[in-house]
Amino acid sequence: MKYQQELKDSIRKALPGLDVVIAWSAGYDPLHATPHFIRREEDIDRLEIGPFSVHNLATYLPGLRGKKVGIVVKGCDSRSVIELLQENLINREDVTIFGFPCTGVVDQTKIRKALGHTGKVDFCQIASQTVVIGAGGEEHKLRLSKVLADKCFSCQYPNALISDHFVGEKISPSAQTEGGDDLEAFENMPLPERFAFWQKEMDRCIRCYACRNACPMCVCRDHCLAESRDPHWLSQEDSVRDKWMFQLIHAYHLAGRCTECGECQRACPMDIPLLLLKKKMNKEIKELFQYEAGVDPEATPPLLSFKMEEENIKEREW
Amino acid sequence: MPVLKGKELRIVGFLCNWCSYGGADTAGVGRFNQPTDLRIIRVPCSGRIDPLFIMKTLMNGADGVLVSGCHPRDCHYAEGNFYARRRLEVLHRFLPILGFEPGRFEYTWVSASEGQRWQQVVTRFTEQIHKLGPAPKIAGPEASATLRQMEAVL
Amino acid sequence: MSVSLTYAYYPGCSSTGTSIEYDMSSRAICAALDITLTDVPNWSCCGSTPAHTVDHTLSSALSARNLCQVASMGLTAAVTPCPSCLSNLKTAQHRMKNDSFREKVSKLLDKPADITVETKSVLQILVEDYGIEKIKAKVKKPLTGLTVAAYYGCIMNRPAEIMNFDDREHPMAMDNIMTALGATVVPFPLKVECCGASFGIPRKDVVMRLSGKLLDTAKEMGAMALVTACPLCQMNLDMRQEQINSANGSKHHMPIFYFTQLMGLAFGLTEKELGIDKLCVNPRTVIDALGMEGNSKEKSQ
Amino acid sequence: MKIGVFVCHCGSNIEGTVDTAAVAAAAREFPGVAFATDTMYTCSEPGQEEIVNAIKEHQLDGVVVASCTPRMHEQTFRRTVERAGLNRYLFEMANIREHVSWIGKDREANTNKATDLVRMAASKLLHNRPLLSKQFDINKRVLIIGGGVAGIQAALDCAEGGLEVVLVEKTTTIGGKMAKLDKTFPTVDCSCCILGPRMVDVAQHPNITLYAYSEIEEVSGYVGNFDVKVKKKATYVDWDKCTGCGICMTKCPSKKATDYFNEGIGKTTAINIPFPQAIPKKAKIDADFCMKLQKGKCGICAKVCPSGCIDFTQQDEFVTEKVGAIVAATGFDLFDWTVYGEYGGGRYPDVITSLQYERMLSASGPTGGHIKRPSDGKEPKNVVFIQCVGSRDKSVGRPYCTGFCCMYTAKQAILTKDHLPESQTYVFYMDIRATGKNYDEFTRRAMEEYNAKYIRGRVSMIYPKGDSLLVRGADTLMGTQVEVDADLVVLAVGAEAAAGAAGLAEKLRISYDSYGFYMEGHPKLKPVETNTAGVYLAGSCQGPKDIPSSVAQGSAAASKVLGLFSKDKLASDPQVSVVDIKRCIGCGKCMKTCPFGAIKEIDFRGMKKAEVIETVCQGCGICTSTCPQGAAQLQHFTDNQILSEVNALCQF
Repeated sequence: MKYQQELKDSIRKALPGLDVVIAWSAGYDPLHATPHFIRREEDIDRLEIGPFSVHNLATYLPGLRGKKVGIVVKGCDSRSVIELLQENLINREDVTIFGFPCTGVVDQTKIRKALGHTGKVDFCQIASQTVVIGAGGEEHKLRLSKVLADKCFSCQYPNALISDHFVGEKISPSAQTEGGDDLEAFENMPLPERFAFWQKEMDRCIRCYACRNACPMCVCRDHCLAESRDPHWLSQEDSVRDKWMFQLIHAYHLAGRCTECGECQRACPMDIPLLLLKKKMNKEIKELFQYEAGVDPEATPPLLSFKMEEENIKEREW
Repeated sequence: MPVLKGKELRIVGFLCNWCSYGGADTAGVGRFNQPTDLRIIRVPCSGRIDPLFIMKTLMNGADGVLVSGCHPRDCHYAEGNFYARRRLEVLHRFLPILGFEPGRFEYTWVSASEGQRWQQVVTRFTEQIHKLGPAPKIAGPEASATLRQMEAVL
Repeated sequence: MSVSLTYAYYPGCSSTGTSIEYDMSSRAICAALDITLTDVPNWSCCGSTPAHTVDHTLSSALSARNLCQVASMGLTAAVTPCPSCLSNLKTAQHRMKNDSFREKVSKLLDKPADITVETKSVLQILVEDYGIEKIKAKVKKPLTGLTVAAYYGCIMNRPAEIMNFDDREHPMAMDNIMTALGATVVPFPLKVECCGASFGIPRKDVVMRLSGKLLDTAKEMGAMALVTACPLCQMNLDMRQEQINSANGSKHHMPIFYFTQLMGLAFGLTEKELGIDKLCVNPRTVIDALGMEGNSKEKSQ
Repeated sequence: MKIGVFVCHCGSNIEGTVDTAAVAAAAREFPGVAFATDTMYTCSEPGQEEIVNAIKEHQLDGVVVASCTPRMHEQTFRRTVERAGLNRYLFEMANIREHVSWIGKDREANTNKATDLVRMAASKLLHNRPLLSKQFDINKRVLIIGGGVAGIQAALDCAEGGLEVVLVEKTTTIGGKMAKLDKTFPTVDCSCCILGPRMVDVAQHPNITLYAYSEIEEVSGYVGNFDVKVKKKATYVDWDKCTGCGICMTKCPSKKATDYFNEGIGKTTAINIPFPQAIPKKAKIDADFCMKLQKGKCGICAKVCPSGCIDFTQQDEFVTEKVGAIVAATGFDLFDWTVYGEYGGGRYPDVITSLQYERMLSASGPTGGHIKRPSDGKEPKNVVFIQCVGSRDKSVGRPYCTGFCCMYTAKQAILTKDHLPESQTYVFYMDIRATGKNYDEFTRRAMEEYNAKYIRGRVSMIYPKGDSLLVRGADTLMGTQVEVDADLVVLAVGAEAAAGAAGLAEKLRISYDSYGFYMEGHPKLKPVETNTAGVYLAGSCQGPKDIPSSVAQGSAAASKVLGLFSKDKLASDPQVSVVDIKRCIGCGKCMKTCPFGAIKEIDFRGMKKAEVIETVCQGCGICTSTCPQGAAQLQHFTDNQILSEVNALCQF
């Protein structure tokens, strides 16, 4: 990543005033990055940004409330930060935001599917539009566009929307504005098939709550309805009904808040297409209220406000 | 009590206490005949109705859910139905993604004086649900066992 | 920019006989205003009085058949000069909003009843679709000096929820047209009263009394002539005027025009085109007083 | 929990279409139910005793009554269980009358449905918790909206009872419709002579603050503690200085102003005092007609005013009053009769309304008490009255009976004969509704002693004929058509809700029916209460009323207010929201949505948390459905209580 050094310098300058800076560093193999907590100057050297910087680090912010935190954000991550600011879940003066122009991150599931079971990964090189992966003594060449995350194709916010330090040149958003082809295809399915689809998908859920834990907007943490008896929305049973209901709770609690970072789906070890539900919710909210979450820290979320006369709601016609 | 087979479907209503529950009472006092499928849950205000209650009701196998509150501007709590309108509209548009027909859930406004309107709303909604037939059911263990477990912890 | 108006034209039975001059003059003025009237092919009776007093379904089926014919022309609006026909067509449409009634009607027809066609009277399209201002612009020979009373009859605007045209008690459509033509319109309090209608056959005395009162009042208000929009009203007032005179001892000599005839005169059409000669009470003195006859003859030659 | 279930027969009201014994038998199988029975009249004394005894005998700690709507008897039964030592909230009701037995006759389906409703109630009850009220201070002042006879009565009764009263009147004088009447039925005594002294009492009472020419801008707060913002509209006259001398009126050159008080019969001056007995007797400038305000020229009134009170720059002013109770007494307005094309739709000057006729009959009216036709000023000989104009007529959207028109029409027929002994009156009526004390005798007198000709039938048409009007109608008793030559036609125009009634209802958060009349708490048992605590009704705002009924309601509302204020503190409803501080993450969404500002942010060990102010919370539950963690829970309607109802009903 060409702005990496610039970013390191920028963090180095700011670090004395901060308790921690959250960024990424190399993970357990060349295909994975891992969140990196920079507390001392020497930690800075290990920082790495690039197509493997998949994690939305904003998820850590509410938990670090009260501390002086620096955070490195992709454009999409910055929307989560904005949303957290808007909901007063973090304090602006406590957060120092480092932005950079993001050219897209990979989708590990796509790589896994393309490569099959490879064993240990030895190296990975990304040159222009090609990814070369060495694993099990073989070299695999993949087109970058085949393994990029879906959300990146229609990315409208590649540069951080909010930042204190921005490194590099801002790039322009993707020409493709609609990223919901999977949603559109799904909505063309007959209703009974959709119902069957979700039953099948939810049956695979192992109730690990990785989706929730990865979600930057799931701020209830220890007080999630999923594990509460008062209120007692869900039993602890391994039933499709309860698992599906949990996803509905998650989707509804994100209505008007979800920035579609896709962490829920990325984190899901069972590859359940959870983002579909959120995309649908966002689509309706956008149509009804011309509202998009995580763009304006001063905005009021649509479900926490109202108009006496709603232009787009024709409920009296029923 | 089980649903009367071949006769009724399971329809649940969430009604605000001040307008629509009163409207349903007015319909009763006026002896306005209605289909018997609907079971009413009384809540203070349509603003109290968390859309998740409706999802939960559908997940639990209800064939239809009807919500009714005070007409906009007439809310006993001034603003409850304004919030409700947004939330319920979002839900109404969201449900089809799950595979539920949009008509399984409706929301409307009935005031305490509108006994006749209530009769029409109930009749119309019940007909609509009967036209759709029983809702798809989620495969899985029977409720009774689960519910007993849930009740046992209380 | 004006879009030319096109309608399916349903003349109704009277227009082939007693009110042929209404038909002639309606067609003539519409032609003069560039309004295209296309005759409904193979039209039949609308289901008027004899039918609807006996059986509503049969009566509506007759109207529905004609509406089907209109639909098959590919037109969306039908127009008729006769308020009685219009009333039947509209009543049938109103009844057919009820699904079970419509099914009953459809069974009697070759194809399912149409419920999309809009029905209007000639008077209605002139004021609502064409517009008074544009009519005014077409006037070549203003009817200056003519004092008329506009008489609408009882069913042109009523029942209001079915006819949906003008004010049910105090319509002004014809008044406004006459004013636009340059005539003086007297306030006529009986403009929506009954003329006695088809009681002319079983109870002539009723028509003598009711139509007599209309003539008396029109005269009292200072009208030189009455202007009507209904074949039956016109017939009672015009053809039976002498009977009324002898029954009531009155001496009326009041021409009873169709409003379309007066429009035609003002547009400079010939008396022949407008069937002026078909009127029973001779309008000669009234028309001559306008001093326009010579001109219009000249023009037609 | 040990629950007792009592299934009420309500005589045959429920038992007629519900097998109550079967419902009770089924209930015995429900979780937690220890006792179930059917009973004849649960609300009767023996019925209540049965509950008390069963609680003691079976050590019940929760009760379900399946009977009528909770809106009817919830309070009754809560007191019953309290008598037996239970907390009043360990009680639930299943509405098997209004929602079951009265709306269908299928006994099997009804019994099944009633059983379901009992199951729901029992399931919810398992989650009920004892709730206790808090006491809070109240502001013993009352706001009365509307200075008609009902509002005046309520104001005087409250003031006499020692309360501070704020009376707000929309027009420049109190008196309302009654002040416009010449005489009242059935005594034919002078309206102004009865009302005048009471109006003076209002003006002079030390406990009453009168805001005339003012309107309610905003109402916030709750029973015991309302904040009311009053808009004092600009009169362009400093009322502190105006003595009501009326010199300005004699000199004002703009003499064509609409005379609202006289219902448009005649004109008045741009600056005017509506009538000699006006309270307060202060002048106001009608800006629409004032030459100074319209064109900047004139100002004569300012020159002649001996106390120098004219102020052309005056603006609307706002004052805030703190009160503990509100009485709405906003009265009625007349139906706009011009929709009746058959009566000329307003085209004939000699067709007038009954209220215009009152002004004509009044000695202080614009004609000095002489009956004159508006068209030519001549005395009429034949006067025709038409009743039910905008009453009992579905076609104009007014299917209800106004109730007092029959009586005032009889009165006007009598007065017509008194004023013009040579006259003949005709009354077209549908039915005569004379149900008050001495009322029927009165209409009889109109017919028998004053020779008013009553014709039972509607008028189909009025049209001018020569100098007079021809009124044509049906005489349904004779089966004929009748035509009457009338010199003057008086329409008994019906009452409708006052203009702006709906807007005020929204501010007061009370309900109104489809005609705009305010809804009483219960049609029989709570005639002057509303469903909003601390807001009461008096007079025609609740439905058309004659003077005695309006006065009675004024007094009734006053007694309700005095009763409310007889305690120094009020008990708050414990059905309020409570925040579980452990679950709260301090996101503040509840505070954003609370319509009452009843949730405040607190600091708890350095963390932000939400806290409900119990006495401000009104119990709507918006916060509960807003809070994602389920930390805010509306007591008695908690998530678990509603979920248990859902689970009881929908078992997959």
